[in-house]
Amino acid sequence: MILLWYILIPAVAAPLAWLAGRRSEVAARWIAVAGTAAPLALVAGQWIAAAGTLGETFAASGPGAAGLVAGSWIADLKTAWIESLGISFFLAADGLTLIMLLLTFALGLLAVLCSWRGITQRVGVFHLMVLWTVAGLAGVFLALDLFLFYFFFEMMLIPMYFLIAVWGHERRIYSAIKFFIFTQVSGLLMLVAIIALVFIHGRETGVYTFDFTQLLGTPMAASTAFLLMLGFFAAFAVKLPAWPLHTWLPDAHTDAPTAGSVLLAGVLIKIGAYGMLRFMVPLFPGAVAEFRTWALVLGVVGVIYGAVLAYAQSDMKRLVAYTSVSHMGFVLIGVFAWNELALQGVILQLVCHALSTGALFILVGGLQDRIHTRDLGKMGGLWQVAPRMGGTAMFFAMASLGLPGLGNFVAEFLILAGVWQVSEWAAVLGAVGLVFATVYALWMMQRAFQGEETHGLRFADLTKIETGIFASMIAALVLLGFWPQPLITTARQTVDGLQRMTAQSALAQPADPGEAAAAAAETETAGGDEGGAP
Amino acid sequence: MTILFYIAAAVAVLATLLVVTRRNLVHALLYLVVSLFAVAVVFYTLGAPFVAALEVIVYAGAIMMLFVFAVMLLNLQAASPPRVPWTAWVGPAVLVGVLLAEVIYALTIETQPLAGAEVGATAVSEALYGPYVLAVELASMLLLAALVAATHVAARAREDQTAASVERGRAVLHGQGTASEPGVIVEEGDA
Amino acid sequence: MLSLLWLIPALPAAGFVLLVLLNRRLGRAGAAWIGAGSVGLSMLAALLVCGSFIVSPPAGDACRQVLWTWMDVAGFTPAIGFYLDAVSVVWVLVITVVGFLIHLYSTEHMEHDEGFTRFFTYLNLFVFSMLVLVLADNLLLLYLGWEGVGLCSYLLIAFWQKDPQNVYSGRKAFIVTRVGDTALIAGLFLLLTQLGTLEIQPLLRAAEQTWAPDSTVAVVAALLILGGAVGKSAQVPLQTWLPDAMAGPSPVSALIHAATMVTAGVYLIARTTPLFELAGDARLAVALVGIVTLLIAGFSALVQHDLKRALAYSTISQIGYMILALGVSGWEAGVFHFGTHAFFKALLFLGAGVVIEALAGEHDIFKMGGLARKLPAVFVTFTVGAAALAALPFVTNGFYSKDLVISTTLGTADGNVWLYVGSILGAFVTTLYSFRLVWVVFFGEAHTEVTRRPRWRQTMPLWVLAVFSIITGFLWLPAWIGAFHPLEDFLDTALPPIEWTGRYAHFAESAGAAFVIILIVYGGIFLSYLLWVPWRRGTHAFAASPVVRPLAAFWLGGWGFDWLYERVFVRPVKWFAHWARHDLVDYVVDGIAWVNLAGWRTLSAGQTGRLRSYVAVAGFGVVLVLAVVVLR
Amino acid sequence: MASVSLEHALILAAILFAIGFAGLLTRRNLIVVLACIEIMLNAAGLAFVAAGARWGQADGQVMFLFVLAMAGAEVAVGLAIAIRFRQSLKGLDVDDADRMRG
Repeated sequence: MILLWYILIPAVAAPLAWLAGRRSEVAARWIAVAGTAAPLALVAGQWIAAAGTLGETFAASGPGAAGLVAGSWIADLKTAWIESLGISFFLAADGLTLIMLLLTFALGLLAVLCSWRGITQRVGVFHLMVLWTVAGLAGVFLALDLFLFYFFFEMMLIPMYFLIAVWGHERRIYSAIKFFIFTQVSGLLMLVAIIALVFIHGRETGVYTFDFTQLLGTPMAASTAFLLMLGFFAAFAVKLPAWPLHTWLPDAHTDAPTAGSVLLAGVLIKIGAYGMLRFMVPLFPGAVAEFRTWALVLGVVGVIYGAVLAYAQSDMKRLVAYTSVSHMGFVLIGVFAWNELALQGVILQLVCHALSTGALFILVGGLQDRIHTRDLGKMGGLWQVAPRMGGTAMFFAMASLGLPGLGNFVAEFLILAGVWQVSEWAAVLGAVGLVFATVYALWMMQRAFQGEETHGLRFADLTKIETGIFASMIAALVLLGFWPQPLITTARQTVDGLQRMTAQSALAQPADPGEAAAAAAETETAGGDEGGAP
Repeated sequence: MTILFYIAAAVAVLATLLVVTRRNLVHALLYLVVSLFAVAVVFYTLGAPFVAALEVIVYAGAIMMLFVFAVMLLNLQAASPPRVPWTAWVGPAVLVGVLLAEVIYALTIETQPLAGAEVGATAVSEALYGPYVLAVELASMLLLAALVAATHVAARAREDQTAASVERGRAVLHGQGTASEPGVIVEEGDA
Repeated sequence: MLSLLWLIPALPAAGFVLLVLLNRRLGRAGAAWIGAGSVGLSMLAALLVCGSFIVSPPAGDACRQVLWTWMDVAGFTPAIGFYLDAVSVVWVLVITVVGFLIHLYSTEHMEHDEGFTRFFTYLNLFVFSMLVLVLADNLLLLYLGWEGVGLCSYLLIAFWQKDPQNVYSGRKAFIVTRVGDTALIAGLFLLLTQLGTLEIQPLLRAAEQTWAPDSTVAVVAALLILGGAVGKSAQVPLQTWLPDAMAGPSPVSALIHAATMVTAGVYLIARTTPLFELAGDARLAVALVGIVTLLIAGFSALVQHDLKRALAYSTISQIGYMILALGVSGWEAGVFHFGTHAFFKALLFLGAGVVIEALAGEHDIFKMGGLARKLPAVFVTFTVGAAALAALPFVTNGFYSKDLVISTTLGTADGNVWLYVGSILGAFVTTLYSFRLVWVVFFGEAHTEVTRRPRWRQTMPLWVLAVFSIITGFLWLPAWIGAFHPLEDFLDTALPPIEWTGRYAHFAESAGAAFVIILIVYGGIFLSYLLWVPWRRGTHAFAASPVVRPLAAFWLGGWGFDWLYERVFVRPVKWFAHWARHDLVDYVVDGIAWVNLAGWRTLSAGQTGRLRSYVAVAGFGVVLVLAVVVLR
Repeated sequence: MASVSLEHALILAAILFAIGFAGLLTRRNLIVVLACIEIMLNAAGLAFVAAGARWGQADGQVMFLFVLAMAGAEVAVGLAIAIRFRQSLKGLDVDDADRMRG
């Protein structure tokens, strides 16, 4: 039942914020804070409560639909919705969903906080849109019924469009429309694939249903499976964004308000990766195995292309947007590597990327509010003007180039280690992408914060709210860098489940590093000894 | 009889050519009347005396008169149309030539003699009020609609003219004439 | 006492955190106390722990301390744990001792700099990362330290960030080392996939058991590790960043770019000796890299005008010696040379710092001169350092370590005559450029006035380092002098001892080889005296002659590597980035939109509004239809 | 009567139609345009009558009657428009009325 609350609270808070906004802006902001903080607390509570069960390995045995017994979810809610079409209102949560919900509400809260002073006109409607997006996102992560998933997938598109189109910057209309067309068209491709899948399943088993757990393992010809997979891949590749379909992201980010950018970079992008993990690969493992080489190529090109282009940008926000393209390239190759190392890396990357890129966007937004420009050419030497902001920017630049000791490095290391087992060249090129990441991160730091202060800019350093936001994100990233285990244990159950679902197909790994490690472990216990703990 | 057909045909073609090429409007209309008479003779040679008569009465008599009235009403003498270079004819002539060639080529595949029997007014009226009675009613409704439309459009034209001239008159009185009429009273006549 | 091991890296980390949090509220004194204090305490802890390790070595001559499991994914369970054995004891002692002295020196050297607190923050972070690097018990944690020191070197090179040139040098350093790190991380992936774990000791044992000697996977893994070492230790081909790294303050150059960070590569190769023992070709590659680097850097140092750049090239050259020693499996010789080099190179850089500060930031050595009387303390200590660098026989530690390295190039199984000749030539050139600095900087007539006198906090470290530069040599006397080599026995517990099994092993160990080096060194000193004191004008004329000038310029620019990399790597990327800055794919997307617009524009042009054209088009349609009907 | 073949009549109708059509394309005066339309309608009527004569049936002539009626209606409305045209566009040039331009 609690799952429903996750969607309802922001959904209800949205109109309230709008109504309150008409009278006093502060009321609207506080309602928005409540609308995101309450579910955040709920999720955190559920996560801690579920910590026990998440620990032990996955109980269910056997692949395919059988593997996914009802008991394996932490919580699920299934009621009939449109009986005639076999559509059910099926929400379910497991380790991965909890992490993504935590991320959604946390970033929703941050988005509201960081626009406390930035957004002044039409505050009520703004918060309506933000909360509506958060509700849509929560729905996407919880939905297990393909139709319901598609419903939320499209629902959260509209508020994001308005967020960009109304409160955006210079070319907001162009960017908003471009964003909308890209996502809408690819979404429709996915819808076609879903419906085709349902009919194939219906013809095979006589049961017409959109329920994911039953659609799993539908027998179909390899070529149709490949086509359906491409349909899903199109939608998620645009959302991800994968290399050729990424051009909407820089525009959408450059012209979105700070809150919009945080939500967009923080969570909207993650739907692409989440969709691939949850739906695309388990539904069509054979097709994914066939498509793997191409996806690896796209991912690696995305990594390097995104990094080089980030270096070429003169608009700071556009630069950060291209870094997301580069980081999501890692996620793409991680998903298609499909072994436990890579998948844990992908899930960790989703969280860390949201934090580091979200922080960079808040920073750039704050900078824009102060000096009313995003053009790196007009900045320079801002470290003398705002040392705290400079230090924070340095930290998050280091996070985005994957400095060890921060969460991003652990994620990227796991991804590349997992990808190495599938194809060496992809891992090496991914590692080369890290070099380009260093180039753009340091280039951004030099042009914005280091060097001589020539433009006579004088502005206040970070405010209380901003310092609080950044401090929490810095703490989270360092914690994930040195102790990512809680996240890994939470996601282990999901990753095991996903591996089991695709155990039969060509995707499964012949030799898991686990076995090799076990062999090495014997030799180790024989030799070295354990030093005393402090 | 066939000689009469070919003479009338030649006259019709020549008259029609002149209709289309005359500069002066009234001459064109009169040549059109000649062409209609020639066609009426052709009808007669084809054994359709009733239709020939009709052609003369309705077509030449009524419709052409409408044309002439219109020309008189619009008082076109004043605005003679600008000289159109003959080269303007080249495009349409080519298109029409090709069209004519195709039709003639299609028709000359094999010739079929006419029945030769004359179809008088009685046969036509029997057919008219036999199977085609519904069509006749429709035709009458069509004419009624045209009547209403024509009067409505023409009437509106009349009102506007008067309203426009009244308007201009008031402007002149208050001295805010438009650029082309700087407040001087313009005598009526064609606007 | 060994359980305090975790305290050694923890103290600088605590210092760093304190400095970051209390940044504004701390005055200069507070920052100095916390900054230098934390490293000082870490030194004490290190002395205690290492002392007890040396006095009563634990079981298995190593102790491992696990703080917590870093991550546990699919059987891959790296831990945040520290591993102390003979090799890491040497490194820890050097880092903490030299580090503390340099911190003390910086409290005065950086006194007038407004970024005082920020300097100590970065310095503490550096010491923490370096200690984590040398104490890490698994390669992933080592990589964390590895990148951490890379970051700190960037931050500290670009410390005076007002000048874009410094920031460029910092960026260059970080990116070039990052290229090397890519090779290292690829090596990590290979090892993880093949051997299942990254914990160093089990990994090495598993490698010895599962990999056949000279098998391709062993060679590839070793080469990848060499790639990482080459990047971080500024060896050919990735050495271009070190000379530019001199843009940072002198204590930074002393600590990072002389004593500790640049030797990380040497530590990595020393730490993974079993891997290199499995891969003969890789060892050859290491030796080649070493010999080539030491010669190139040596000759470049000979022509430098900038005092610190000359010392930077000399550092590259000396590390070339260490890598050469590792290449001919003289592991302990490399470690010993690292130990001695750290002291005298740090001394030289600190001395240079004082000299530059005294002459109000003058870097060009030919504008210095006659400082012997004005800065006596610096003169004496600098000369001791230069002597150690030149390996002045019997008195300096450099002699003992370099003599050992040169003899291993001949004595061990992998050694060969060419490596020996090359290292002898390198030794000669080293002597030339080290004493060139002494003669030019401290003798001849003074060109610039001395404005600032160093006080005790700068001179005391110089004296201490000078003393160390002398006594540390006696830890490993060569066989023909005496049997006193405690360092060798201590290192034998962790590293395989040097086997003198090469063809000329007997000669290499004998006094004969040492005599050759003594001859070379004295000859070099005397020649450099001649060239740069009596015949200085002649030397300058010779250097300016049309034949020699292009060669000198070529050497000055670091043998054209910078020129080459600029054209081969930097420009294409910059060109592509500029060319594709509006995102090529965007052109495709906008192209689709443009096609629609173009279609609309052409079609709407057809709507002329004139009735006659529509009728004409209709007529044309009829003609076409008729044509089809008629002609078919 | 008998020797006039259907084709000759139809060819005549085609010629008249063609001339009318050419005039329609070229002439710019609205009245002449209407006249040309009349010519084309008349030609069509001729074709109907010729066809009717071919089979000796009355249908041809009945169709001519309808063509006639339609022509009359068409002219009436056409001329009314012509008056309106003249009044609002100050001339009868067909090309002036191109406000429907794309």
